[in-house]
Amino acid sequence: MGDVLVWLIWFLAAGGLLASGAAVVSVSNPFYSALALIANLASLAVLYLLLSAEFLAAAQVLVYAGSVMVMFLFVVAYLGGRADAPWAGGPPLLRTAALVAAIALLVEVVVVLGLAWGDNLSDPAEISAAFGSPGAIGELFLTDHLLAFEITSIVLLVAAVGGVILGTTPRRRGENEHRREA
Amino acid sequence: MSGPGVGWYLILSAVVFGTGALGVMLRRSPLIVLLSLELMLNAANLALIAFARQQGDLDGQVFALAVMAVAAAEVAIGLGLIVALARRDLPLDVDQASALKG
Amino acid sequence: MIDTPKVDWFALGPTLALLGASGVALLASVLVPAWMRKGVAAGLAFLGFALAAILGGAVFAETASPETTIAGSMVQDRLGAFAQVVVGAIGAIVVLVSWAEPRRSHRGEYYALLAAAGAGMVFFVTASNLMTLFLGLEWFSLCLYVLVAYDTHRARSLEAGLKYLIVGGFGSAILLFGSALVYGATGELGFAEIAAAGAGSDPFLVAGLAMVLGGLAFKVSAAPFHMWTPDVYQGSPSSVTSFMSAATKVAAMLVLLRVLTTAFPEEREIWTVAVAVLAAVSLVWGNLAAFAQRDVKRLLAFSSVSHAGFMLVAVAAGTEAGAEALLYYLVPYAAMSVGAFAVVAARERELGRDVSLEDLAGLGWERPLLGLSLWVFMLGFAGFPLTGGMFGKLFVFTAAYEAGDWWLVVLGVLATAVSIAYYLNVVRWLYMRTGADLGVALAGGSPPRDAALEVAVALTVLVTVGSFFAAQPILDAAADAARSLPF
Amino acid sequence: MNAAVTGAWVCLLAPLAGALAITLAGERISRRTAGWISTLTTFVAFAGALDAFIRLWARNHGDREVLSTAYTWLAAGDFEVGFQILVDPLSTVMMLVVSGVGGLIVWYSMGYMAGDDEERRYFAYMSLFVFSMLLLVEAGNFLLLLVGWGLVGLASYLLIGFWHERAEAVAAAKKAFVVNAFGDATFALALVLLVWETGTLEYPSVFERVDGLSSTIVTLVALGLLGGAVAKSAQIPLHTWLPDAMEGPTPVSALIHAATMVTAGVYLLVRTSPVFEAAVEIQHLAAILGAVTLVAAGLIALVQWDIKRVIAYSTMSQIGYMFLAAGIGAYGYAIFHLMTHAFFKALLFMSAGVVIHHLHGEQDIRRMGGLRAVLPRTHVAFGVGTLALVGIPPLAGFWSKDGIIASALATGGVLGWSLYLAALVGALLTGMYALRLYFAVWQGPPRETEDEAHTHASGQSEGPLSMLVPVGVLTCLSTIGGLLVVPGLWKPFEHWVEESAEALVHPTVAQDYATSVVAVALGLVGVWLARRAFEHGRQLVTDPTAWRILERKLYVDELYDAVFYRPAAALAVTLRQDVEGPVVERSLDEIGAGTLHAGGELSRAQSGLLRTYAITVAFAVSVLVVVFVAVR
Repeated sequence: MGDVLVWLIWFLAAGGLLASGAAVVSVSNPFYSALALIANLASLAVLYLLLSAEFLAAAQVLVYAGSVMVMFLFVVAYLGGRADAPWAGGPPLLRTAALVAAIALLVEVVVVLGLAWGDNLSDPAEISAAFGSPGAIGELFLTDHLLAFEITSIVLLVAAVGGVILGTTPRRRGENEHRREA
Repeated sequence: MSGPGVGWYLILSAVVFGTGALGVMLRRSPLIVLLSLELMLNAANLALIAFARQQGDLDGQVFALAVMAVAAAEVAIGLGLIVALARRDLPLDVDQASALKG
Repeated sequence: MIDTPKVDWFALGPTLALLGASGVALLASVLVPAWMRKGVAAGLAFLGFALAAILGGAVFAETASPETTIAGSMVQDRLGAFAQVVVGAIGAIVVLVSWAEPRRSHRGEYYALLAAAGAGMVFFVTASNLMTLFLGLEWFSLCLYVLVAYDTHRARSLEAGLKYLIVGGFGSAILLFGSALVYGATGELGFAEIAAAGAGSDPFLVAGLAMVLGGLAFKVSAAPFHMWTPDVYQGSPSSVTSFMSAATKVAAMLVLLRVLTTAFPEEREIWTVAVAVLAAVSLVWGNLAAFAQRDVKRLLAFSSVSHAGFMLVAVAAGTEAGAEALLYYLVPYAAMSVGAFAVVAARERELGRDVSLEDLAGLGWERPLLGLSLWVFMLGFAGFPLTGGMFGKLFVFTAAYEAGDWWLVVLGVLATAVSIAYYLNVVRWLYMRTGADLGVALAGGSPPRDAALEVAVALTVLVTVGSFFAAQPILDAAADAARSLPF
Repeated sequence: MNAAVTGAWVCLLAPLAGALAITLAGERISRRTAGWISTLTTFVAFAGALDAFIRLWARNHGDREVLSTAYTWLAAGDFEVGFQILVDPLSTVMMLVVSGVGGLIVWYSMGYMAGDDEERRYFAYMSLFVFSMLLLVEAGNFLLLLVGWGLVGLASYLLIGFWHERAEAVAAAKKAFVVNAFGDATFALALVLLVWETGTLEYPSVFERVDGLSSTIVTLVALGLLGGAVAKSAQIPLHTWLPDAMEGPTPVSALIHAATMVTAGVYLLVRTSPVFEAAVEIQHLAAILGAVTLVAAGLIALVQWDIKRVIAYSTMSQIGYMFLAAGIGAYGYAIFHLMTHAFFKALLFMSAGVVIHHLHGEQDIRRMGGLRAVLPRTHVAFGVGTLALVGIPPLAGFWSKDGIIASALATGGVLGWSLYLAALVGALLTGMYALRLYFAVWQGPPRETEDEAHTHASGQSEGPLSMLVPVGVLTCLSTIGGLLVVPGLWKPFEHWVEESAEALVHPTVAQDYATSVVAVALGLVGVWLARRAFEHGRQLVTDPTAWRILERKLYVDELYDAVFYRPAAALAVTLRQDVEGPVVERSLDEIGAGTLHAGGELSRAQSGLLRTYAITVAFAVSVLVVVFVAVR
């Protein structure tokens, strides 16, 4: 019975994930696209829960969907109408090529999955209740992945500085454009 | 583990990765391209977490958490760049950013 | 009580030096009076890079055999230390090149970011699991995205930044997905553990390997993953280009070598062939496309693609001799690359616009040092003797011949012969005066002599020529470093 | 340091110092100073070479090979590479020729190039070239040989394209470059193979180990070396660049395309003779190529109208003789002819330069004529050069060329006889084309261009002292330079070179003199034919009645004309238009065009559209994944 419920939730989350993913790349307004990504992140969080990654699910919702995407929405709002760009366009060949390349990547991964389906995907490991809890993750961050943890913080810091530098350049339109524009 | 096996999650992950890649290759708005990149990173995260579950090994989850931070960092810089483009009154359209070529 | 791992401060030394320099420079560029911000930040960045190189040298001297530290997330070995010395030296020279670059704003922060990017690279080369690999990669890449777009008043700089960010993000995502697949196949993140897991020809593992290879090939700008290279090299501020073309290539190439040999020794037959094909494509594409270029920075960009090809020939050998050849190759290549872009940067500052081949006319007579240096660099790129470029190619070909890749040797020699034509074309322009020469008007008169840049160029010439005459010590160091890898 | 070597080092480094000084000084020195720096450093090099030669001379026979290592870069096991030069009889001869003739030509350029906007660049290139050439001939190991080889190509490329505002000059430089790049590539591959198989780079140890190699390897190595030599020396089939290279300034042609660079191939054949002796078929191939070239180039020279092109084809033909000699193992004569040829061919080029200078750049011999009265001194010089080229005793060319032909006779067998015949035909052709040129330029009444040039007073227009003195010196050398080898009397030169490369054939004195008689006779027949043709042409135009009377008397002439001159000329035209044009040139041009085209296409692929870049990456990764999964 529990299985059925899990499957049901899985299907709902998967449906949400795929639909919102498709929406992200297909809607024409970046604002809706960003909203779709928030929905996508939320669906992912549900799947994370099913995969016993409670802490990640929480982080996904709080940090990612909650803060990062809000920042994104702010920028889209700030840009206003300027944020709109043509949907795809360009030579039809380009669109076809994009589609083919994306499908090729997808099919390959699926084929690889099919090849591996029998052997190592069948029996997931037994896990303890603490698997994926904040405590367990935190402990790993202080032991095995201490360095990765520190670097993550550095990356964030660098990004903050970089974002500020790029975002705060004084507005000097066209003045002393010192290079030939083609 | 009750419910769907890891393979099902991986199929989802592959589809989302493909969708994101398609977005990067197809869309012209840098904002949406940026969001598509996020999609790709999250697909990889789903794969990492699914594998972590299957292996019973938390490393994958830790990796996924780090990736989240990186994704946020990429967004921050991408947005900064887009704002800078907008301030210079340059078109927010990757197809029009093609002065550099040949 | 959590048992935190012992932190090996010594092994982290080069990274910390640069990180510290970067942090202090960042603070300085906000806190110290405006007029001295640039000086203080540049000085700090220079010191940071120099210190990183020195500490890298110390690590090299102290580390006889490789050992992983900090819970296996990084490795302390001579391979990494070698790269740290090279990257540190490149960075210090690039600081000199950057000094007189006209910049509108954030003059101090530029050096902070440069140092941060350097810190990312010197860490990246010591990464020993997929997570630190990815994080290190993103660390320096994010810094470079910002640096490429740094001249926000130039549309081209922004365009280059946008392209690099998006295509780079795409490449990183592929690398990440590949890492996830490798993790799925083995349940391990550490390179050595992945190899030890013995997953053999698991489909996840090989698919993941392909994606990791693709992601790294992107960073070393091997064809056909190179298409961002010319655009980004042309659009970025020239000092940043010189840094990227040298330091990124060194770091990414070494990590590519490290990952392939330490994590995927069992798949050697597959990746040697794949890398050989990438090398061949890079040689052909890079050299042919370079022919059609008028813009000097683009020409150099395609030349850097073809050099990625030569380096990959060494990697494709999959032997210790190949690794040695690659390490040696990187030294003169890095020097020539930094130097060549520095000379272009100098001309660019004089003219106030992108430098085409015609714009080089007469440079050899007006600025003899720069002209002679560019001449040396072009000859070095072409593998002419009296520059380290020649031994680099010789070692690479020897390693490939030993490994049985004789077709790559033939292709490489042919590519070299062809490449001489466009390199010499640059030299030809340097020393000629044409009627069009008069059209090369200086923007606001000749700028003052740029001593920092000239010192930088002189240093790179010294290394370019020095690596020919003092080939033995470099080769010994390269051999020591190559021994850290399990062949 | 060994005393004999000091001079050699000075010889090598002086021109380098000159080149660096001019380059680094930039615009701080006057053009004239740049010229003097270049000239004097080259003469210092000559002094060094002379010093080395004399000291080597003073040593005992058999002890005249000094290897001097300034610095070792690489030492892994018994594999050592360093900056090392070899001073032995062969290299001292080459040093003397290169620095001596080179110095004269550089000096001559000071007059010739005076007033050119870019004299500094010119002299920097010249010094660089002299340095490279000296490095090539002094190199003590294969690596340095390659260094010199590459640098020589570079410097010649820069010099041919010196007048960069002329599209033909740039095209010619490119062509020279492309053809030479092919040779350089085979040369480099041969070296890699050789180093790989013998594990060493030094000449003596490589030659010792050549015998131990498999015949396939030796053949491949020899073939690669021959490829380099053929391209550098403009032998068939890689000869097409040389005539075009005449777009460069005339002193450049004198230096590079007569005296030094084009003979580098001959030097290589002699220097690496042990390799070729181990691969005899390839050595013979060199001789055959030489023979074919000497005849074909001689024929083509008959129908050229450009004064410098005639001389260029003549150069090809003469180098054909040297290849022939080196190919049958007559090393001493190959080098001897190399030296005498350097004298008289440089002399011809420089006299031609005086003519061109005098006529303000006119190079077409149809617009020349009757210059004897205006340029009397140059006329003498040119005449001496022409006769030396034809091989009239006792001028320089006689002794060296006849030695080669006699060696072919001494070789015997089908090969020897064919080569002998080819060489004799070449002697005939030489007489014809050389004198045709001489008559067209110097004899007869002045042509229209003469009027413009006539504003100069007679004699004065022969150029400044810096041009006249070198021409004079070379005239003397072309006259007496051949006396170093007089068969039956003494052969110091041949013995000197033999210490470096033991000759495989030794013609007897009888063979020598018999050959001399035949060759000189044929040369004279050629001269006579040319003179007849020239006079015949004159009379035909001036007095039809007299011509008709003379026609009968000269019935033999007509016959000769029909039997020799016309078919030869027709064949020459055919060779030039139908064979050389479409087959050789076009295919090379097509390769070049194809390369450029491919470059352009790739450049178009670089559309600037970001999305295409992402698509390319995605496709490439897909392919990688498919391949990896498929072959795992």
